[in-house]
Amino acid sequence: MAVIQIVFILVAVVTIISAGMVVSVRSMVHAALWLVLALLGVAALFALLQVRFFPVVQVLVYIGAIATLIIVAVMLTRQVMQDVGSQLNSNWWLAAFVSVTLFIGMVWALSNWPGMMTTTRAVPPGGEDIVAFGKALTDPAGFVIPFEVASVLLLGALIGAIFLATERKEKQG
Amino acid sequence: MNFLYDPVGFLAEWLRGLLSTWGIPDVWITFMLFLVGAGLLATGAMVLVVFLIWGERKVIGRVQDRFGPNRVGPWGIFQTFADLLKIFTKEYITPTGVDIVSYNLAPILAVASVLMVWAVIPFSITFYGTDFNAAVLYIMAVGSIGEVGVVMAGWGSNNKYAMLAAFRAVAQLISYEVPMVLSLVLPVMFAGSMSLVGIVQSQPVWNIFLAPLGAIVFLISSIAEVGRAPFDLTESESELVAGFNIEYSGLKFGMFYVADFLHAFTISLLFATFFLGGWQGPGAAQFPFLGFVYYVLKTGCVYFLTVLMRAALPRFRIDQMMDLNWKFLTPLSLVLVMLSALVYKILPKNMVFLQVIVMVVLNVLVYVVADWLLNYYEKRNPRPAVVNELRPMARFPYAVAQSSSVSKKAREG
Amino acid sequence: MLNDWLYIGIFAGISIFLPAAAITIAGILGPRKPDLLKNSIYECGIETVGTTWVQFKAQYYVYTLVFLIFDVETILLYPWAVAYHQMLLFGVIEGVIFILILLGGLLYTWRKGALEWV
Amino acid sequence: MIPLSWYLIFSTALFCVGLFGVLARKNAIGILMGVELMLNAVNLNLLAFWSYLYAAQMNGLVFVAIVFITASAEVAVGLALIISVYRCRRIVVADEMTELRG
Amino acid sequence: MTTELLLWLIPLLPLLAFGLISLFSFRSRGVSHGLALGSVGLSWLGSMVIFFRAIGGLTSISSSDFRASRFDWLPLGKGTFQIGMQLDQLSTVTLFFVAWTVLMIFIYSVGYHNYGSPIGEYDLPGLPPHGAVIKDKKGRSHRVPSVEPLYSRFFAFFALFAFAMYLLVLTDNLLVLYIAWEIMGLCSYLLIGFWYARPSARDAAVKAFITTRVGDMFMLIGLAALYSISGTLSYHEIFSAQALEKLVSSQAPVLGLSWAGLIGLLIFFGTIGKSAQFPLHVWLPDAMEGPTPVSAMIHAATMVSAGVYLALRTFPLISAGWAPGDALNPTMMVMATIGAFTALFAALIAVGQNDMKRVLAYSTISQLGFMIAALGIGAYVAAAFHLVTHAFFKALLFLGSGSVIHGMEHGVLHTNEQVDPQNMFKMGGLRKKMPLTFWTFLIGGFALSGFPLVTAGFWSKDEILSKVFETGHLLIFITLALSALITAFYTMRQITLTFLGKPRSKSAEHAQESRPVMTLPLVVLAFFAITAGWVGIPGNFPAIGGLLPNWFEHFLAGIQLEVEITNAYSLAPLFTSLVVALGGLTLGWLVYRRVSMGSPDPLQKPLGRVHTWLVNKFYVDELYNLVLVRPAYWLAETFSYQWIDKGLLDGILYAIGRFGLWLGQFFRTTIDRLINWIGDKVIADGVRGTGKQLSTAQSGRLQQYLILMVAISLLIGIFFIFTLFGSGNLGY
Repeated sequence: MAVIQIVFILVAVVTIISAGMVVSVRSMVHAALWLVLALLGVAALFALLQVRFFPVVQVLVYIGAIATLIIVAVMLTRQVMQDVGSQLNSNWWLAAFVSVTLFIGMVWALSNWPGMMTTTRAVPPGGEDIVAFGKALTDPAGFVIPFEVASVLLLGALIGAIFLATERKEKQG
Repeated sequence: MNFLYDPVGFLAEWLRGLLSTWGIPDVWITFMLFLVGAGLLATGAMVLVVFLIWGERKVIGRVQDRFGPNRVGPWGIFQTFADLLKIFTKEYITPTGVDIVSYNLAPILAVASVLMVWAVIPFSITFYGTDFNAAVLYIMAVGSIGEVGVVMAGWGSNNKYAMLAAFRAVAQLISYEVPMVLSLVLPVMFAGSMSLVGIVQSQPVWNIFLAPLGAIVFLISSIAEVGRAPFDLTESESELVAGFNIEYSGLKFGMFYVADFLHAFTISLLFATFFLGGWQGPGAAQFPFLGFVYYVLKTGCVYFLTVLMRAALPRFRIDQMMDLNWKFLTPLSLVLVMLSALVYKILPKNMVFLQVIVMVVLNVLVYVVADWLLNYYEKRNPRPAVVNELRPMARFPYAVAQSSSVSKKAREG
Repeated sequence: MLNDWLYIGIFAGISIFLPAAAITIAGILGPRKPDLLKNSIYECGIETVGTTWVQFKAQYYVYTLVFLIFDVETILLYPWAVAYHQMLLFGVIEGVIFILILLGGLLYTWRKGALEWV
Repeated sequence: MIPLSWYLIFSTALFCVGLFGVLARKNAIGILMGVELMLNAVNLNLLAFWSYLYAAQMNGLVFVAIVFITASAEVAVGLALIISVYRCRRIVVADEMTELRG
Repeated sequence: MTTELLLWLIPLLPLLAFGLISLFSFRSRGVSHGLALGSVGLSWLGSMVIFFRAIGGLTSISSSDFRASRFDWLPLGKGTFQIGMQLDQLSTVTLFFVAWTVLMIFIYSVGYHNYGSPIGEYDLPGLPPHGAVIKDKKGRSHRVPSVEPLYSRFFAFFALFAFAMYLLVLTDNLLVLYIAWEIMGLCSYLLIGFWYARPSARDAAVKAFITTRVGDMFMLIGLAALYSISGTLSYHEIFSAQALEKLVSSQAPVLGLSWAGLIGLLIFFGTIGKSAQFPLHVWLPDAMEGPTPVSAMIHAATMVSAGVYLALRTFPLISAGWAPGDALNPTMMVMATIGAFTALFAALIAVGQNDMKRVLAYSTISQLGFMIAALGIGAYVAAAFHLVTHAFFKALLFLGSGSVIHGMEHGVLHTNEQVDPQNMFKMGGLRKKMPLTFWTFLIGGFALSGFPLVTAGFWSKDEILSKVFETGHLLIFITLALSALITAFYTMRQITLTFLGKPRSKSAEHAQESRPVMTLPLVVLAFFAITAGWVGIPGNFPAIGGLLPNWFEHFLAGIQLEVEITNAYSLAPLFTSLVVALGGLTLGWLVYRRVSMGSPDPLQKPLGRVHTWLVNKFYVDELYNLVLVRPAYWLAETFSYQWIDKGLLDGILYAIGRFGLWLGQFFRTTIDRLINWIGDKVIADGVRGTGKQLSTAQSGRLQQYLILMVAISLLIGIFFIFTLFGSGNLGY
């Protein structure tokens, strides 16, 4: 068993465990911190896929921005956070059942797929070609539309979220 | 290959050869080399901090018309070692009710997030950790890990002031990360690569000549990232309690301190890399050590500049700081990126001189327009005038001051 | 093939290890005499009053939000910048439009007064 | 070398954990965290497929990037919703957000 | 430009103006009316070009071929449905007066809405402007009329209306005509309710809309029947001989009519609705709630004439199988009767009205009745002729009355007096105050009452009368003659009350002449009110006959079979029309010349009860209210809501509920005890538990829904895997 496989298994186990903590731990702040760890694990798995750009982006965006955002939101709503008592709702058992069934079913469905055991990488050793990626993004034959639509999506998200998050001044005045 | 020309490469080759003669498989040799190199580099960085602290104290002392440390050793150079010993032997006071894991992890993360940047910095043509082709974003990402450290520190130490300070710090960090990222688009654009090695190699003409405004934006925002004066709101020791690290003591506190100085030096390194051509200089390609010297010199200048800033500039208010970021730096850098991209594209490729002229002119124009806009905005909605406290005793008797409405208003204001 | 990741991993490990080691050593070196008063929260020098919870401004959320948007933007903006030399003017203009739209978002936020620290 | 199956199975597991979080977590922000986990699993899946099979095209990368962007937009708006609900109703517990009660 | 292109452009320009105004320029009044006027002016230009080309080119040719341009519109079962524009004799003449009146009214409404005057302090959108206070140089402050708040909107609607009217005139098939027809209905609704803040205006708008709907419904049925029978709606295909033959020969299921007759009748109902013939005339007087240009445009010149236009259009269908001279077929009979009756009926009501515009409204109804009656007895050309002339002089009259009202309003604003500026009994002596208006109004009034020889109204009305006389429908002839007499009477009454004598209110004393932008259209229309008649002087008219060629008849003769002109011009109708016109005028003057301030209507005493009937419009509204509206309310409120909804349905539901309760009771008391007695509590608990579980399924909790969603999709997925791919391999 090669070293890299051991590394993978370690990272995967850590990630899964921290993900489990995210969904089960009592204090929301802890959950957020566990989430950070899980995201780091996923970034490491990205890295094991021989890509250079996306692990970094994962850390930058998810840990730097999204996790921070979540922590801030947790802090904002911390007043009413019942940190005592179960953090799972009444029918968590049903959820657990559904999740486990889904897992089993998907693994079973995947296990019948011949391409499952591929070990040869198609990605070049130097990692993904970011230049080609950027060119594809602005290539009219490529992904110009997603590129622009993404910005529009971000704009929409920004406007919507700002609109929601800021107090309505005109109500008072 | 001569030792004097390229000590690092020489040593690396020698070690590799030695190990291979011992019959160790190649992968492990690489591993060990990496281990040794990384260890040396990191340790060097940590040790460097000691001298940084000393230097800074000296400089600031001179600025403030003092001697600074001058007793222990020549020019008081061992002063910091003494402080180090003291801080090493101090007791940890762990307050009750802290979140042990976060509380103890925070200082480590604070240092690590700075230290990890060094992994990708090219110190000379051969002397660099690794040529990582997403290095720019890597630096950003590592910085964002530091934010998590800050949050952990603030939340872990069960203290509302620490919490508030931590959130101020986070707000400051993330806010200034935006113009930083945007201004870093410019070097990446000119270099056509995200690896620092590529960026350095791509600037026989320094980027600061192609994007002076971008350089300034980067400098300001990175100083704010470090959170030292004039942006040291998180621990403004003369006003607030000392910020998110208030509950820390001993070396745990020291680690934040170390992280601060190391970060300050690191941004100087990065500035030199991105905008001052890194190790580029006459003869640097042939004599890598020379390149290293150039690089250290450039970095030193930038660091000296930041120290001077710290000594010279008063502290911002937080709203001023946020306005500076969101209402000036961010739109400015956005516009700058757009215009530079367009203009640089239509410029002829091979006429470097023309490129430099045009880009400088463009930057100056952008700055002038931005400045005009700022004044316009200032005129449009002027800041509320501060009613400054007039001293009743100095002006007229106390009773009058009591009765006079002026001084009442003044006291309220 | 994974050399750079390997190096970065090692470096990360070391840069975690060094401060940790330092802190541990200092813990071993230093005395340890905990006591109730010493371990009480310092706060701002006076007794702790009330819970640790304090109301946070929604302003933090807004800043983080705008930051998030501009941070995610880098995912697309940096590849664009990397491919800058290889692309035609059309591509550059695409990127410029991209940035313009985000600038519009920023201006909206500004006009909405969400950027005011009050 | 690592076979593709490990990635697939791992991302399935991560997905299911996130799903559990979404379905069972009481706190609305917790639900969002679950969603983030699921999206990460999806991303890992996409990137794994891309890296093993389709590294020639850029589709995988673009897809992953778009998923990143979508995730961030989703979390931004979602948290904004939660905060505004909190501001009006002082609740963050999803079970208490029962305006849809039939 | 080719005629075909013009045909398309003429309607489209106003539509363009509508879009531009309502989308972009609604903020700026100047740009808005600039757009509207510009577009309508261009359409007017185009119409004139077409018109002169047509009278150059079309007079010679027969009705079979038109200038037309068509294209396939929507593919249908049998072939594709063509829409297009066409130009034939009828649309040419209609286009002529439509273009003129529309342009004039557009210009007029600029002045009517006081463009350029200040904005009133108390003006609200949806209310007529209350006037604004201005200071002149000497610092004295006057109240002057203020600009309409919804100025731009008004012109937008008007432009849309102009579009619809042009489209209706120029299109070549009944479907597009119907579309334009409905757009007009909409515009009429919008413009009647233009001052929507007045309850009366709102009611009037709704009334007009619904009333015309009744007619339109029948019309739509008729079109559907026509399409299902003949398979087309294009004029040139329907009115071809064989199609008409087919329609005539086939027998309709109802009351022994042929399909042609039935369809004609149904479409004629549309006419009844649109041009306010007897059963459905009630909306038109109330429509006077709108601004006066609207009344002039829609309810005098164009829209109501659209009904007659439709009748003229479908005249070949209506009169299919009918040759001049022989007995009328049922449809034409109906038309003739209704027309004649409406003419008399409305004329009578008009006598009793004091509101200036209402009088004109009823006179409109009665004039339209003239046309319908003429059409009913087959006098096609006479009807068309009267349509044209009537459009001119009625527009003139309305605009004149608008100008009068405007002047009165000015007076009302000047002397803050509480008078209704439309009440004729408060006017008087305006001749000196507003001479131009007076003279033009006089011309219009004489035209309406058919003042001999000079005015257009005389020629057209005289032609109608003579035709009716020649075809020998005496009853109709007498009715029309009588109504003509009354028409002259109330016209003179109106003129006398308004302009002659002494002012009967301070406002009338301070009334002043309107601005040139309003009086100019009056002059132009007055010109046409006189000259429009001279194109249709019968060739065999004594003395002056044949001085001018009877151009109009020649022109239209191409299209339609016509009562051939008998050489011996019978003097009886001529004599009658002379008598009724002059007699009515003099009578009116005599009766009303010395009405003093505050004195009641002189007719009140002699007529007595009848007069109250006239004032109350023969209680038709009340009748409808009693017969239709109340039952409708009753049906909605009492029957549907109270009985069906609350009584029946809720009753059933309550019954079910009670049954359920009773059942629960029963279970709890009897069965449950029994079960307990049996000692089996498991089932009961199980049932209760399941019930609880099921009841929580609708808790509005997001996550439960999610769980259900995921679980169900999971089940479906498993099901598909096992069924489609067979158990085991997934068909990879």
